[in-house]
Amino acid sequence: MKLIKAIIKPFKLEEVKEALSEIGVEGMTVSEVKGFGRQKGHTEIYRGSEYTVDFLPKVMVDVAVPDDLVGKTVEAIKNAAKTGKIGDGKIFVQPVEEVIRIRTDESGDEAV
Amino acid sequence: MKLIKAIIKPFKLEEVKEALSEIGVEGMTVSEVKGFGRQKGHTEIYRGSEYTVDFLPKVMVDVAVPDDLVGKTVEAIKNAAKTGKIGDGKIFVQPVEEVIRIRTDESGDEAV
Amino acid sequence: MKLIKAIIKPFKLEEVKEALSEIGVEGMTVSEVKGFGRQKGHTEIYRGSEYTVDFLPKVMVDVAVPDDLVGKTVEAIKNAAKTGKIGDGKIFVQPVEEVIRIRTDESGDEAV
Amino acid sequence: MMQKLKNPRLFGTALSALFGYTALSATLGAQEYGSYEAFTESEGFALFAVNNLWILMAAALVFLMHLGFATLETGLTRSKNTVNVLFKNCWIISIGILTYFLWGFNAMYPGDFNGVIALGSAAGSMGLNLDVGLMTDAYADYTWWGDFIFQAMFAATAATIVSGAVAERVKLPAFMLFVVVLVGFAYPLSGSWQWGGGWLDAMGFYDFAGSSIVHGFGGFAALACVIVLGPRAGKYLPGGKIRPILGHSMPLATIGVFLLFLGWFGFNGGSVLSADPLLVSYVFTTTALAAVSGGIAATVVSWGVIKKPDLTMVLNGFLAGLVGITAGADAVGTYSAVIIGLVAGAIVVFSILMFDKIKIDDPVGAISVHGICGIWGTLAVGLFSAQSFGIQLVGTLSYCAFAFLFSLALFSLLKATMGIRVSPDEESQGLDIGEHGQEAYPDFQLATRSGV
Amino acid sequence: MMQKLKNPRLFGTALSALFGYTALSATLGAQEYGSYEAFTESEGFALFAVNNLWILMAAALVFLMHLGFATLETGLTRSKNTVNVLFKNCWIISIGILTYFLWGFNAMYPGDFNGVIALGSAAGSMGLNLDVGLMTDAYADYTWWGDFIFQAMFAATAATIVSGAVAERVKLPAFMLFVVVLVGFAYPLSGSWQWGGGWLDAMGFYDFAGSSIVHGFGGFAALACVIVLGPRAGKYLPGGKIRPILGHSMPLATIGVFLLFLGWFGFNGGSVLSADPLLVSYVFTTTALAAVSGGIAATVVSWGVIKKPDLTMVLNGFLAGLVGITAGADAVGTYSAVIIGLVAGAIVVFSILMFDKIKIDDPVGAISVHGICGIWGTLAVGLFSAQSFGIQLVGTLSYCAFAFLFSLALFSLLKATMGIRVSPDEESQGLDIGEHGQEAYPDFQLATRSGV
Amino acid sequence: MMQKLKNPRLFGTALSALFGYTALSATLGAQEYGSYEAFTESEGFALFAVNNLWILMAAALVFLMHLGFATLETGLTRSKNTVNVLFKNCWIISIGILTYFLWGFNAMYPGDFNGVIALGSAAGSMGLNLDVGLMTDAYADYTWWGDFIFQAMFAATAATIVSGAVAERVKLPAFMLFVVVLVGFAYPLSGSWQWGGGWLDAMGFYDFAGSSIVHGFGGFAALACVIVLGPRAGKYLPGGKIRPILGHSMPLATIGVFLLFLGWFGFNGGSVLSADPLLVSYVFTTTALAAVSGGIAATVVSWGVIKKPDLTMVLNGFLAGLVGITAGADAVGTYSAVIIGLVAGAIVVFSILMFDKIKIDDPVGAISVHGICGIWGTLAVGLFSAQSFGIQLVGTLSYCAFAFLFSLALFSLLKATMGIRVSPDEESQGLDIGEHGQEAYPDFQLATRSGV
Ligand SMILES: Nc1ncnc2c1ncn2[C@@H]1O[C@H](COP(=O)(O)OP(=O)(O)O)[C@@H](O)[C@H]1O
Ligand SMILES: Nc1ncnc2c1ncn2[C@@H]1O[C@H](COP(=O)(O)OP(=O)(O)O)[C@@H](O)[C@H]1O
Ligand SMILES: Nc1ncnc2c1ncn2[C@@H]1O[C@H](COP(=O)(O)OP(=O)(O)O)[C@@H](O)[C@H]1O
Repeated sequence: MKLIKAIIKPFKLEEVKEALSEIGVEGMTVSEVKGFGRQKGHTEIYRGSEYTVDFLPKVMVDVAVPDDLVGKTVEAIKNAAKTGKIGDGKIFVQPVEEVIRIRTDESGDEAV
Repeated sequence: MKLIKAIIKPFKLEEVKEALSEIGVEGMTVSEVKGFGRQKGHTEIYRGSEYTVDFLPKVMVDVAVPDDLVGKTVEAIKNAAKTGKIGDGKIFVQPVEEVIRIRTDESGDEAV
Repeated sequence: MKLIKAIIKPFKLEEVKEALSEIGVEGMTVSEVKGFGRQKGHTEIYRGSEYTVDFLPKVMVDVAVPDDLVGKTVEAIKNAAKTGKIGDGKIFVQPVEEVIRIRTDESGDEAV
Repeated sequence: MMQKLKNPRLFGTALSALFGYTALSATLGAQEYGSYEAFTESEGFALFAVNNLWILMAAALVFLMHLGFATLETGLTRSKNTVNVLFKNCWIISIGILTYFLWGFNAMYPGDFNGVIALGSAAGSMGLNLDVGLMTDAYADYTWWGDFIFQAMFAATAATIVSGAVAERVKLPAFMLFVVVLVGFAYPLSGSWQWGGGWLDAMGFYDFAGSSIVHGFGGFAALACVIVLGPRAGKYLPGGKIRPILGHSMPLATIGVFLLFLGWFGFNGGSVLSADPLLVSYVFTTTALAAVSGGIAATVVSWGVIKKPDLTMVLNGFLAGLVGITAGADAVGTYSAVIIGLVAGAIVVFSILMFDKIKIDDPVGAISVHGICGIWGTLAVGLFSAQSFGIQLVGTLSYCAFAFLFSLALFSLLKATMGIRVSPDEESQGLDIGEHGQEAYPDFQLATRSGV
Repeated sequence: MMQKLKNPRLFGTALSALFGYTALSATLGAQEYGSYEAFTESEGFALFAVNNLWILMAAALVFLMHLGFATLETGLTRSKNTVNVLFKNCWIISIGILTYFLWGFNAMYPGDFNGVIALGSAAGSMGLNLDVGLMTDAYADYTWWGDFIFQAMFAATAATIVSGAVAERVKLPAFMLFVVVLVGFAYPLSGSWQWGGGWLDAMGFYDFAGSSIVHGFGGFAALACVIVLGPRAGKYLPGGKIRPILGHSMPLATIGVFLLFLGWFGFNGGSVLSADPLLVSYVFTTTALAAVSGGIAATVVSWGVIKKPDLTMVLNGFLAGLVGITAGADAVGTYSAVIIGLVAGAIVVFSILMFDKIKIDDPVGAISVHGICGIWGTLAVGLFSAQSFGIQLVGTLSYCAFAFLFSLALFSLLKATMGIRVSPDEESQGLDIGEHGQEAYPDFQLATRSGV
Repeated sequence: MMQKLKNPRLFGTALSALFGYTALSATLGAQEYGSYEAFTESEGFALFAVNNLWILMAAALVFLMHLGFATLETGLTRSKNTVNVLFKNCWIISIGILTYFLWGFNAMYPGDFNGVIALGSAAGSMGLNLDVGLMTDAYADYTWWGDFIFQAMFAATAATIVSGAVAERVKLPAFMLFVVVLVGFAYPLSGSWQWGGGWLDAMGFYDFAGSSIVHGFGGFAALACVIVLGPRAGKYLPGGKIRPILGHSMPLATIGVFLLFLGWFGFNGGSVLSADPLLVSYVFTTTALAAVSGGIAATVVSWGVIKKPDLTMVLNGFLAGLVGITAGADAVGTYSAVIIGLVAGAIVVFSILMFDKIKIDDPVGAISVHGICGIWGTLAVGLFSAQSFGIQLVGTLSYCAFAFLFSLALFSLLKATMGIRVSPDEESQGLDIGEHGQEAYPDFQLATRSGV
């Protein structure tokens, strides 16, 4: 079982969700985050003084998948989220030692 | 040391917090997330056009606990968060290699 | 490759960002979270009835770094985020098995 | 003219004693005009035009109070019920004006009737009754239509008061039906006891602009409904602890109160029923003095009792002062107005705390502001003017009791039949989604407040 | 006096028939005063002062409608375009008043002209024309300046209507230029056809306060602009599906509608052009009745058709009723006012659904509310009064067609030259950042609504 | 009558020269009535009723400005200080009206006094002074109470101006005390120099509705307070960089400015002190023209200088134009009004930038809008009318200097004694929690803006 964390551009979420559905991944948890990276923020003005908005809105998608699905999942996310422009984001794959479905007490691959 | 990530229904947070306190876990970090899963969203209408709210509000609780407390912690969360209805959420257990308390430089089990 | 998750006081974010820049870490993902711990919340009053705000605003910084940078990164965050007062937060170091930059398909250390 | 003037004794209290004059209107009396044109050329036409204009402006100001009520209620409830709160307020003003047009106006000002139960003219009267006399000073200091629109704006107020108290859990269709009956039937019926020249008027009761007739009525209707409905889920914890349910926008609440304060100049000032310079300017003065005194008292008391200067209490304090002065705005002295306001501002804080203690859950404090301070204001006329305290007591209790019992019966009936409360699930998810399938603030992230 | 009274036939319809009198103003006629002082001592001065005061209060109320439009448009669009929406509305009122001062007022009320194209006096007239006669009842029931400020507040309305329909994608400089020409030129030009005593007035067209002249005009200008501009990105999906784009604040939208409702008492009531007690109070009554009937109809229809009581539809319903009654507020019966409102409230729901189906993307429903219900209101005068239906049809179509064609041409020209639409990137990021470099709510976390 | 008319030279400038008439009021003079009833039957009563009604409506409009100030200040500050901002504004209006009742009104319009220091009648006068003469045209064109309520609404304005400038860091009890002394004592004292018939009036100074007496006064009081208080933490970085602190709600700020614009029709229009058709309609016209010209100038200048059309600058531009026209609204030509507005709108942008450069931290721009444009407006009367520039200069400097020095002394004293600034911790956490233990928007997630 792995946890795949993908940081993507917010307007790509819909496509990523659909790409995941297509390969049979039917659950995910999403959070709104702010990203800092090569993609630079923008400079704005308020009442004559400049300020920089350094952190850009991103969406983080957490998906737990059985080990054998990791490659396909990463691939699906990557293709759906790519625009080719700077700031497209990253995918991290992390180990998960146990997964439990709260409702049923199921654990392991059945739980996701 | 493990990091337990529990995705639960928002209104269960209070109970989960109390359940954790009871077993002596006194720290946690909580974020508001949106979940997509078997529990389906709802269809709403705005000025005559339908739209689906796919992502449902969930709360993610991150708790770091020493290895020996993992079972008890998972159990406590599971019992407190369960309603038996679809959408109760998941618990993921992840390895943590190091923990540091910023204030004191303490690390390892003492740090949580 | 490791993922360093630091939970810090919100007003320390700017300093942490600068400290990371100084050691050459140029990317990070930030989310607004609420923390529960030794630092107690505050009691407020609304129309005569008391209530407790248990969860305090914190910021979680996720930084993926190559293994060899972990020590320096943790050190940098710790120094920048410390106030010495209760509630300064924690740093967790987690393993990451793979990192992919969505835009370029690069993976591993080059991807961050 | 069948129609009696609304407040025939308006000029008959403290002020006329001081200035030694009798009613303007009294001198206008019965002369009739051959045509409206003849009237426009008569000597008194310019003055009639001023008086009528003021009644219309006052109607506009009272209309604005409905926006005030809507924003106040919105601000003091949770964001998940915002669409529902706004929707209810749209409904109330709509039904208030329409039923008053179809029935209420004629029922409330029936002229000759048995003094207790007014059945009103046939529904059609408004549209057809185009007697020239109704448009001249033979009728009043304003036209029949000016009278209608001013009174119609008042009518919806009673229901708005209830709206705030039952917010966040009441089932929409039941509430909508309740409003129709309350505004369309109960309010004009009981209103006619005094303003229609009924039994309370005959007894010598005095309620200038409606501390009892409007506010006490609304407040005690609200109390009955809250008793039948029960508190919001999660408000009163086992063990007697109270978990406050926070209003979601203090700016909206404050906008609401300032608009209500403004509108009250029309509510009270318009109740002079003419633009009489002395009376209207005097009523503006007492109204403003009582309002700010209420605010100041609530500031001091909440700071002293709750230990923090609570904005929502100050806002309620303004309203308490305004409700308090409503019964006697033209009849008490300016220093009395200050005292009435100060007492009202103190009362309202303690009343809100008390109702919370006995588990009467009123999100906006409507019962305290309108009900309790409505009684206070009515009695204050007995204390600060020549008016009989005993009669004031009888009058205010009559209105409060009638509103309470009527609402208790009606709301219990609705409970037994169609149901008055949304499901616990819907209540926790919010009525916006449940009743309307809509979100009030879709762009903003909302915090789940279960501790977070 | 060269200047014709705005609504010379104001007293010439149903009401005067019922009451058998002719115009007040008619009797004032031509007598002149030696000096303003002489006038202030004349017998009619008090009445003149009342009339003038009402026109000024009405101007203030119409001014408030601009805040109503601004908050309604803000509430029904996304938070990322809020600064832009507010900025546009600031611009519109500014340009509206200034161009009307420099040119529009004289162009619109030109007295003797060929009846079709009014070129107005030289720009300077307002500042210089201090003829005493213009300040007395030899001019009208109010001063020249009272006339100006009331009409100037009206003028900007047409552009405000367009603003809502093109929101969230229109390029700021192009829109600003469009407003200048529309308000500064096209509106006074076509307005003079009727209110300036031009060809439509000569034909016997009747449009009391502007269902066609203001609202139809604005609504069809909006339609043309939306056609040229296209829908917002993401609104109409391939396959015919509509993805609604949610307005971000229901309280702001509701505040907007209540303020518009309030302001309409000035819009219609002020269009009586005097404080005539009968007419103004009557117009208040019909205006309020139509508004609430519109709200009730929209409630019922949206509940029936969409299956949920949709707050935004109810809000549009109020406005629909108000637009509907605007043409005949002084000329139709009170029951007719109710019917006009009910029909308008039903029409507006179906019209909004219909425009969405044909992919005319109008975020606030301006085309339906002002355009479609403007036509309905104008025709209703033909149905519910002695007015000719045919002439009403000709009149309303003239205004709508002129506004549509003029805007189509002008907006196409702007499209071809400076560009009228922001880039897709800017549209997705929001116009606040793109056009203004500003955020409307920097402290609040915004949800990215791509599904979340 | 002891009481002098507020603006005795009101009719003595440009306009009367053009129209060749002298003051209405002058002709009313000294005749007394036996009773109020006798007065109501006198010939001039209808006109008196109109005039009085307008003063009351104007008072209501000025009241609404307090809501405008409250929402503007709320919108331009951070969400964590919202409850505090709203609370301060509730306090200001309360104390403003109450102290004016107890002392200020009699102190400011003292009739015979030495011209510099007015001590006013005993506190009780308002409640007791029920001389019939005070209710008739022997007093003024309105009743004593009409006079009181209109002036009382003005009084609180000065303190409201300060409120905006010291927002987000001032300690609540100290500010509350400051308000009591400023509104209760310093404002009526200096006000009487001109409006009470004191030394500046005797010298021939002209300030129609208070560019100096109200706005200059408030602006320079604000400047003194900001100097004593210091800037908000984090605003001015080491190295001379300015880090803007963003206002949290542009809709609230815009609502505030529109309400202020509306209220100004009462502020300036009511300062005619009668409903004189010519003057009031003229003042409406110049007021509106200056306001929109200020908005247009600020649009152009901010676009040119800052490179983006900045909404907050446009909003300040409207207010700048309004403050600018306040001194001469009845005395300058319409084109002059446009120029006064344009200049004010340009000045305000540069002034705001300049104050930021010299580290005077004024969250809402109050010093620039009211202080600097107040001076400009007062001087403009010297430029655009027959008024002496030198005397205008003396007058405006007297008010600004007095307000500055008085506030400097008082606020320094408060600093030395009870403390005027919240702790750095409280400032960073927000005054809502610190001073009130309350949250303004508990349901919404707030972004920590330290970069995020
Ligand atoms: N080292 C890192 N650790 C965590 N998140 C990162 C890291 N580097 C980048 N990110 C996240 O990825 C997003 C995109 O990165 P960026 O460098 O801007 O562009 P790109 O993905 O095209 O290289 C950032 O906004 C940030 O959220
Ligand atoms: N594969 C997954 N990876 C990450 N989060 C998941 C996954 N599947 C479900 N979740 C989270 O768990 C929540 C509940 O899942 P759901 O399938 O709706 O019901 P249940 O937990 O009862 O099976 C989802 O809303 C989502 O936040
Ligand atoms: N066991 C834990 N697991 C996850 N997060 C924790 C844990 N303990 C503390 N935290 C986080 O760290 C923050 C600071 O912890 P706290 O105990 O208040 O102070 P300190 O860090 O000084 O010990 C908390 O607000 C919470 O967000």
